[in-house]
This record gives sequence, structure tokens and C-alpha cells, in this order.
Amino acid sequence: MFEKLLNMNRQIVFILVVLAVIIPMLLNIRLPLAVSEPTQKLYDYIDELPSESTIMIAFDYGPSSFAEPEPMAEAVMKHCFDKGIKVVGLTLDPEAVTLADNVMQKIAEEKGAINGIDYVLLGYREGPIQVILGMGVEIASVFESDYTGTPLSDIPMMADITNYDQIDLLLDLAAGTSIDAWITFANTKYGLKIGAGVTGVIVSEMYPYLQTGQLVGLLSGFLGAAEYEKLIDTPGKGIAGINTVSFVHLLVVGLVVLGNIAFFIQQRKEQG
Amino acid sequence: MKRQVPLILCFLFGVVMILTEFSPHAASQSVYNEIVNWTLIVWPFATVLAVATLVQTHWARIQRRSEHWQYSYVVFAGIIVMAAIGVPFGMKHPAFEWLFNNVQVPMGATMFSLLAFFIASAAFRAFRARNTEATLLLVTALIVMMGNVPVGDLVWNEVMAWSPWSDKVSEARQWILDNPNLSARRGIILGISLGGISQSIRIILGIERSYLSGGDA
Amino acid sequence: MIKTTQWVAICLVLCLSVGTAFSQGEPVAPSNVTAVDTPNDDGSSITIKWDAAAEDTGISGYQILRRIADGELEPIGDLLPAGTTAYVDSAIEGGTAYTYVVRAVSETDATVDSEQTPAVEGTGEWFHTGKTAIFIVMLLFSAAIVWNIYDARSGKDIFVRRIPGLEAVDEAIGRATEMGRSILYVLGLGGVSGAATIAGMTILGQVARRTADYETALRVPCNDPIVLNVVREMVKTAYLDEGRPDAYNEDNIFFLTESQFAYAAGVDGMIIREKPAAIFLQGTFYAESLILAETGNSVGAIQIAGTTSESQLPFFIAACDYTLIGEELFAATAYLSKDPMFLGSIRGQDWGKLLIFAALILGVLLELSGINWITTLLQRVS
Amino acid sequence: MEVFGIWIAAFLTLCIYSFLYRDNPFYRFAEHLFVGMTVGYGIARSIHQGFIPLAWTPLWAAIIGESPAGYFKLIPICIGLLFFARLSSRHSWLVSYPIAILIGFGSGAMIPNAFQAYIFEQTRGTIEPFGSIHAGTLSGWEIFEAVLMIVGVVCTLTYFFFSAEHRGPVKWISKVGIAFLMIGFGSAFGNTVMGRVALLIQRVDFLINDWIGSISALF
Repeated sequence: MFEKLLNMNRQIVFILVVLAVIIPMLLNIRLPLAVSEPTQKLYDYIDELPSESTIMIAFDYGPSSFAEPEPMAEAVMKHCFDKGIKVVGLTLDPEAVTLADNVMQKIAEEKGAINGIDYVLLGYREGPIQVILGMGVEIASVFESDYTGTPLSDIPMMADITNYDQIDLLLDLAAGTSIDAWITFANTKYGLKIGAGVTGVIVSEMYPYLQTGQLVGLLSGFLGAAEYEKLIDTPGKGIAGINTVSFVHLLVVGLVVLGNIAFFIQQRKEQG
Repeated sequence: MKRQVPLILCFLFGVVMILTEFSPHAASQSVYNEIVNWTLIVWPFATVLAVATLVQTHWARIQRRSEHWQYSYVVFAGIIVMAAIGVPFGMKHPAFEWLFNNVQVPMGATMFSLLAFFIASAAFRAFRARNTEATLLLVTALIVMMGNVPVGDLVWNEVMAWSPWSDKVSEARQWILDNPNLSARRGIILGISLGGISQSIRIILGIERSYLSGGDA
Repeated sequence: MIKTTQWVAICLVLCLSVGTAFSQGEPVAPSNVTAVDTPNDDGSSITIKWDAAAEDTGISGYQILRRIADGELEPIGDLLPAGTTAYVDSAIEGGTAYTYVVRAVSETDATVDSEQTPAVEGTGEWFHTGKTAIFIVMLLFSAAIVWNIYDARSGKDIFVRRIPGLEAVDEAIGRATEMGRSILYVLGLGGVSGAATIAGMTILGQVARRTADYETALRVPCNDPIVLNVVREMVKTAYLDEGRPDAYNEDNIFFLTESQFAYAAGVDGMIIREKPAAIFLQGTFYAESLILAETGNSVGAIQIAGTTSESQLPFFIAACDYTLIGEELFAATAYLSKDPMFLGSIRGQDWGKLLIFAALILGVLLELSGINWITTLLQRVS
Repeated sequence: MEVFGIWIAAFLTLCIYSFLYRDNPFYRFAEHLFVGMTVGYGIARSIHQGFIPLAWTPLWAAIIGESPAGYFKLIPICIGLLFFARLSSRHSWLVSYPIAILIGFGSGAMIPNAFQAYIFEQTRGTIEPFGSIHAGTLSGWEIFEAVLMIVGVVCTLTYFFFSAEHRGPVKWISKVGIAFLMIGFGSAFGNTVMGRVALLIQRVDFLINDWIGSISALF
């Protein structure tokens, strides 16, 4: 029996992985979840903004890594639209534009937000640093029109927005190092408040910024998205994601532990 | 001509690359940029030749009717469809983009996602406490995995309730990643750099020339 | 007595003028303004520096003004925040002289200009003085490598420690021959300019010498078109050197595709259909490492991996029988060929390690006593 | 067209997953299609993002007399053409010219960068915390971490000593080095699981929501 377990066919492991992914997805099992401080801080900051404020979301992730940042975008936008906060979207990654467009439209439709009044997607322009610096002077000097080609002057919600002075927060959703540029060029130079939502892989690189207060808050991977969803009380892809990820982790840990128990018993037998 | 010229070319290009790195002058920077540009221009020619060998291989398979020869036609179909649209009409052509987004990207993403399965099967098979080293590997992997997800915290606290280490797994994870892990990586990086540099020195000075057709290695 | 009155008068005037300056919001002119050619650059910038005004002098910022040769004085760049003491003007052209004025702007938009700087031109430097340390260390290390190679060639015996993965090379080839199956050699995704790929190719040359004798098929799917060219030539020569040109089959070394995951899909297909008895994974690898290694493991092949991609090492360690870790990849050729050139070079690398140890110890001792010139020396410069 | 695209993508996704069971015609089909299409893509890319902008555009500018510097591009074009010498058995040795250039280029570019970005940077990073010990800004635990770091680096690097026999103290130091390596590998492995599962979730999400979603949208 132990021998069988030790030499278990790998296809059985594969099936277990599939089950660990699909079952939590379909059954919506919820694991207990506590909200960590960086997430709470970001939530509090947005929650305390008066309605009619404006936040900017930078969608700095590509098609190969949208699983973690996208739920964050959804949760934050739901929160904003509920509170009457306007959202300006943009991206520094050429491949992210369609992703950003899809997610903005989806949440807007759900919350009845109107393009041009409650939200706008500026799109993508080349040269990340030039874009960040240029918008500090005048957003229209970088994005003369939005993603659909409408001139900014024809967009009602942009009427009162010239530069970062009218933006209450920039949320950078990133799978790479774009946060560094936002902090150096928008926060340090123009004093724009910055929050971040990043994939699990680069979270630890963000802690120093959090300590120095250069980030007002931080969402880390599926966990951050799940915590935010809990705070706004609308479970979504984040909670589903963290559940799935948790089950796979438990599965791998369980398999390794089981394998080792079997291995020990087997060795005992051989020695005995 | 056969032996000396390549060695001289290799030396020249190597030395120029080194020197331009130390010289911020506009003239040397433009030399640097020009050379980088040249190496990129050489590429398409090699690609044409490489594709020719691929076509040859598959053509031979079809001719010889070797096992699974029918699939070689699929390879040809793939090459022809992408090249026939992409070469004359450019990469922004809607049909080219459609094929890229609906055929190439999903297959790439799926191959990438196979890792979720393989990482589980590799962990199950390899993480056995056979000796001290394997045990260290296994234990740190488990701690990091537990520290990565909230439910890991909970399970850890239950299991470790008797010990002084309960309630600490996320911190332990972070500490391991920032300390012993970082120092091991530093050691590896330093070693690799020394090895890579000494190989480069041998090549530039023409001491190692095995890449020139394997002769006196 | 007269002196004292004079002093009092001067002080009074000064106080008054400062006072009026305050009341009118008139700032004090920036002092000690200098403009110099930025050191260690390509000659495309000039650095302007000045002393910070004392706090509470009502300054809201500085505006830099520039005069090209005999032209007009024109503002350049945005208003710099108060507290700035330097500006790099990178919008200059070589061979043109510039003069600068720093204008202090008060909160009430009153302005006062500094004196004009002498004319200055931007020139590029031929040697970056900040990189002197790197240059010297590079020369020293090169000398150490070359000296050791010549020492080894003069007939000195040089020891190389055991590398378990390499002892298995002959075993792997032998097993493939016995089973009548092929050997698969994967060089990863690196280009021909990459150090790890070159090391992988050199090891391939050694493996080819051994397979030549046994008529075991050596299959090499390539990801890089230029690597393909080099590999074909190297393997052919290896077979020639072993006197078996007849056993060389060019079709076994072929181009697959440049795309990362299509390459992984293709190699996986080969592994599962051809069931090679031995798989070598030597070179630069990315995420595909585990896809290949797990598939190789599933067909029961002996797998010997080696890479300098440190993020992929854990997966090779887990899925392969033997793994050459980092620098071991570069030492492999020395071990396999016992060629004095490689052996000497390895001893040179070890000298490099001793040098690093010395720098670490010295650096720590100096830092502990509050001297940090070693860390300054090692500081990254752009 | 969009729904059709989703169906194609879903079919190919399942074809590739079928590999997890075993080799089969579906996987073979997807694999060969994937290889072929990426090669075709590579051809288009090397022409439109390689040859045309890098070589042809500047050269044409030179031919029509706009910027004579473009004639320089004839050099790399000739170097590139040397690859075709392989097609003739008498001149195939000419291939070693471009190869020698590329290898020399890579080796030269590597040396100063490896010194600066790796050897200098990593050594500095290891020493630097000791300056803070002098300044008295580190806690006891942080001092321990700084010492542990340097011990780890020295031991790991000792493991890579090749020309000295590993016995006596060297053996023990390198054994500690191996321990550090194993801890490093274990933690890196464990830390990757999350990202890999995220990739799988993305695909399953596509299959369940986009694909099955498109079926239910039909009815």
C-alpha cells in the first residue's frame, strides 16, 4: 500500500490538481479570511474620499499575468462607482489596453457607470517616464484623446482635470517594476498619492515603499483582491482565486507530507 | 583565412564591446549602438537558413513516410498561413492578429499553465527526506508554501500549536526568502559571473576556439 | 569709532533691505552659481549648481535661463522647486558655448537673477573615471586567467574536484547505447552570444565525441538559428576527430522554433514519442525548464541538467537525476576534457573567489570601523 | 468571429491538456500546428521588425540620397549573407565569420557588465549592512542577519571551489554552503507555486466562463 503511494502514477497527481482548482471554483467554498493592514489602508483611503473625487488606475500588466491584478481592478472600481468616485484608466503596457478596456466596460455596465462621465480609459502612449512626467504638467499634453479617439476636451469628466493636482490617488496594478517609475516621477516630483496592487511574485519588493509611506496601501496578489472584496462585501474573482490557490497549496503540502510518511514507513520495513 | 580571420574578428568585436563600455564619449557610444544594431541585422539571414533546415527535415519525413509523417503537413500549413499573411501584409493585419490571438496565444498560455501540474508532481516525487540536504529543501519549501496562503497560516497554527513556532509561518517565510535564500543566490551569482567572465576572456583572446568547428578545443 | 558706526550703518542697511525684500516678497539672488560640463558623460549635458537659499526667504522655486553664444537669455525647463541646488541641462549641442543664469522666484512671483556663469561647452569623456575600479579588476582577473592557463599548459598537474553530474555522462551514454535509444541534448533558449549557451555547446562537443564511438543517435533540437549552425559544425567535427564521419547524421540537429512554449511543446512531443534514454538540458532556461524535465522524467530517461539561470535551478534539482549548479556548468568542460587550458582557467576562477573573500573581509572590517571606501568603490555607476 | 475564435482557442487548449494523459493525435496536431505557426510568425517578425526597419529603411534612405550613413548597413547585410555559404560545401567555412563576430560581441559585452552588475553589486550588498553596525542603527537580530548573510555567501562560494580538494575545513564549509543552496532552492520552489497556479486558473477561467459561457449564450 505504501509502495503504491510512493510510486503513485503522476496522472493521479494531475487529477488531484484539477479537482483542487475546479471544485472550489464551482462550489464557491469560502475559507476564513482576515484583512491585512496594507489592504485596509488602501480601502480606508478610498473610502474616505468624497464623492466626485477622481482616482487614476494604471493597468500595467500584460495578457500573461492578468489573473492576479484583474480581480483587484474589479474590486476597486466597484467600490469607486458605488461611492460616486470617478475613474481615469491608462496603461504603460501596450498589450494591456484591451484588457483594461474589457474590465472597465464590464464593471461600468454592472454598476451603471457612464463612459465619459464616471470613467474614461485614456489608453496607451509610448515612453513610460515621459508619460508619467508629462501628465504632471498637463494630462491632455500626453493623451490628446482617449482610447476611443474622443478628444479630452469633449469628455465631460475631464473638464475640471488638468493634471495630478485634481487626481486624489493613482492605483498602479502591476506585474512588473512600473511602481518604481510611478513613485520616482509622480509621487516624489508631483506629490501624487500612490497605491499599488501587484502579483504575488513581486510583493516583497513593495514593502520598503510601504514602510516609508510612499505607498498609501498595497494589495498583494489574489490575497489582496480577496481582502478588498471582503471589505466591500462583494465576493468576486479574488476570493475565488485565493481559495483555489489555497487548495492547491494544501494539496501539494499534503502530498509531500503523505509521501514522506509513506517513505519513512517503507524504510522502517526495509530495515526491520 | 579559414582560421585566423574569425579569431581576429572575434577579438576585435570583443575588445570594442569592452572598451565602449568604459567610454561615455558620444563617438564610442555610437560605435556601440551600431554594433548592437548589426548583430540584430544578421539575425533574419540565419532565420531563413534555419527555417530551410526545418522544411527539409519535415519534407524528408513525408518522403520517407516515417512515423507520424502526416503531421509534417500541419507544420507546413502553420508556416504557410502565418507567413503568407504576415510577410506581405504586415503584422498589424487583422487576420494575422486574429490568428495570433486565437491560436498562438492560447496554446502558449496553456503550455505555460502545464507548470501548475508539473510543479505538483515534481514536489510529490522529489521532496522526500532522504538525507539532510533533501530534508532542508523539503522543509523550507513547505514553510514557504504554507506562509504564502492564509489557510496555510491556519493549518500551521493548528498543527504547531504545541510548539513555540506557531503563529509565525508568514514571517518565517519572508525571513527565509530575504536571508538564507538571498545569500545562496549571491553565492551562485558570484560563481556564475566568474565562470562566465573567464570563458569570455578565453574566447576573446582566442585561447578557446571550440565554437569554431570543435577543432583543437 | 568710525569703524563701529560704519558697521552699524551697514548692518542697518542690510536689515532694512532684507526687511523690504521680505515685505515685497523679493527673493535673494542665488549665489555661487557654477556651470560645468557634466563629468563622465557623452558630452550631451551641462550641470548647473548653486547654493540653496536660506529657509524662509520666501522663495517658491528656481528658473534656469540659458544664453546660446550671443543669443537671448531664455528660460529652459520647468520651474524647479525651492530647495533644488542643481540642474542638468541635457538639451545642448556639442561645440556650442552656453552661459547660464539662475533666477530665484518668490511666492509673489517677484524674481531676481544670479550673476551669469562663464561660457561652458559640453564635451564627452573618453574614459569613465567612475569605472576605473572595474577596469583594473578586469585586467587583474584576465591576467590571472591567462597566467594560470599558461602555467597549466607548461605541464603542471591541476586538480579538479568531483562533479557528480559529470561522472554520470558516460553512464547515460552507455545506457542509451545498450537500450538502442537516442540521446536528446537541449541547449535551452539562449542565443549564441550567451555564456551559458556557449558552455552548453562545449559540453555537447564532449558528449558528441563519446557518442560517435557508439553509433548512438544524438538529437539536438535548436531554438536559435545561429546556435543551430554552430552546433552542426561542432558535432560534425567531433565525429570527424573520432574517425566516425559516417556516423554523423545532419538531420539529427535541426531547428524547431524560436518561440519559448512552442519549443517546449515540440521537445515534449519528441521526448514522449522517441523516449530517449538520456536527456541533457544544458544552457539558458526559463519557465519551460520544468515542463521539459518533468516530461523527461516521465519516460524514465537519465537526466543531466546544468544552467546558470538561477531561478530555474530548483526545478532541475527536483526533476533531474543530476544538476550542474551555476558555475559547475563552466567547470564541466575542464572536467570532461582534462584539457590544461580549461583546468588552468578554473584555477584562475578560484583565485577570483579568493579575491572576493579578501574584499568581503576587508570591506567588513573597514565598515565596522566607519570607513566606507570599499562600498563606495563598488558602487554602481551608470 | 469572436465566438469562433473562442471555440478554436478552447479546442486547442484542450488538445494541449490532453498531453497530461499521454501522447495522442490531438496533442500531436496542436504541437505541430504550434511549431509551424510560430515559425511562420518568426519569419514575418524577422522581416517586419528586423530586416526592414533595421537594414532596409536606412539603406534605402542612403540610396535615395537622404542619409549616406545608411550604406554602413551593407556591412551587416554582407555578414548575414555569409550564413548562406553553408549551402556550398566548398565555402561553408565562411559561416564561421558571422559566428565569430557574434560570439566575440557577446563575450565582450558580458565582461564589464558581469563585473559591475554582479560581482561588484553583490559584494557591496553583502558588506554594506556592516556600516550600519558601526553607525549603531541595527538591532541585535539585524546584526545576526548581516553576519548570516556573509557566512552564507562565503560558504556557498566555497562550494564552487574546483581546484581545491574538498576535505578538512573546506569540506565542512562547503557542506554548510550546500545547506544554504538547498534552503535557497526549497524556498524559491515553494514561492513559485502561487504564480503557476494563477496561470492555470486563468486557463480554467477561460474554459468555464468564456467558452462554456458562449455555449449557454447560444440558447
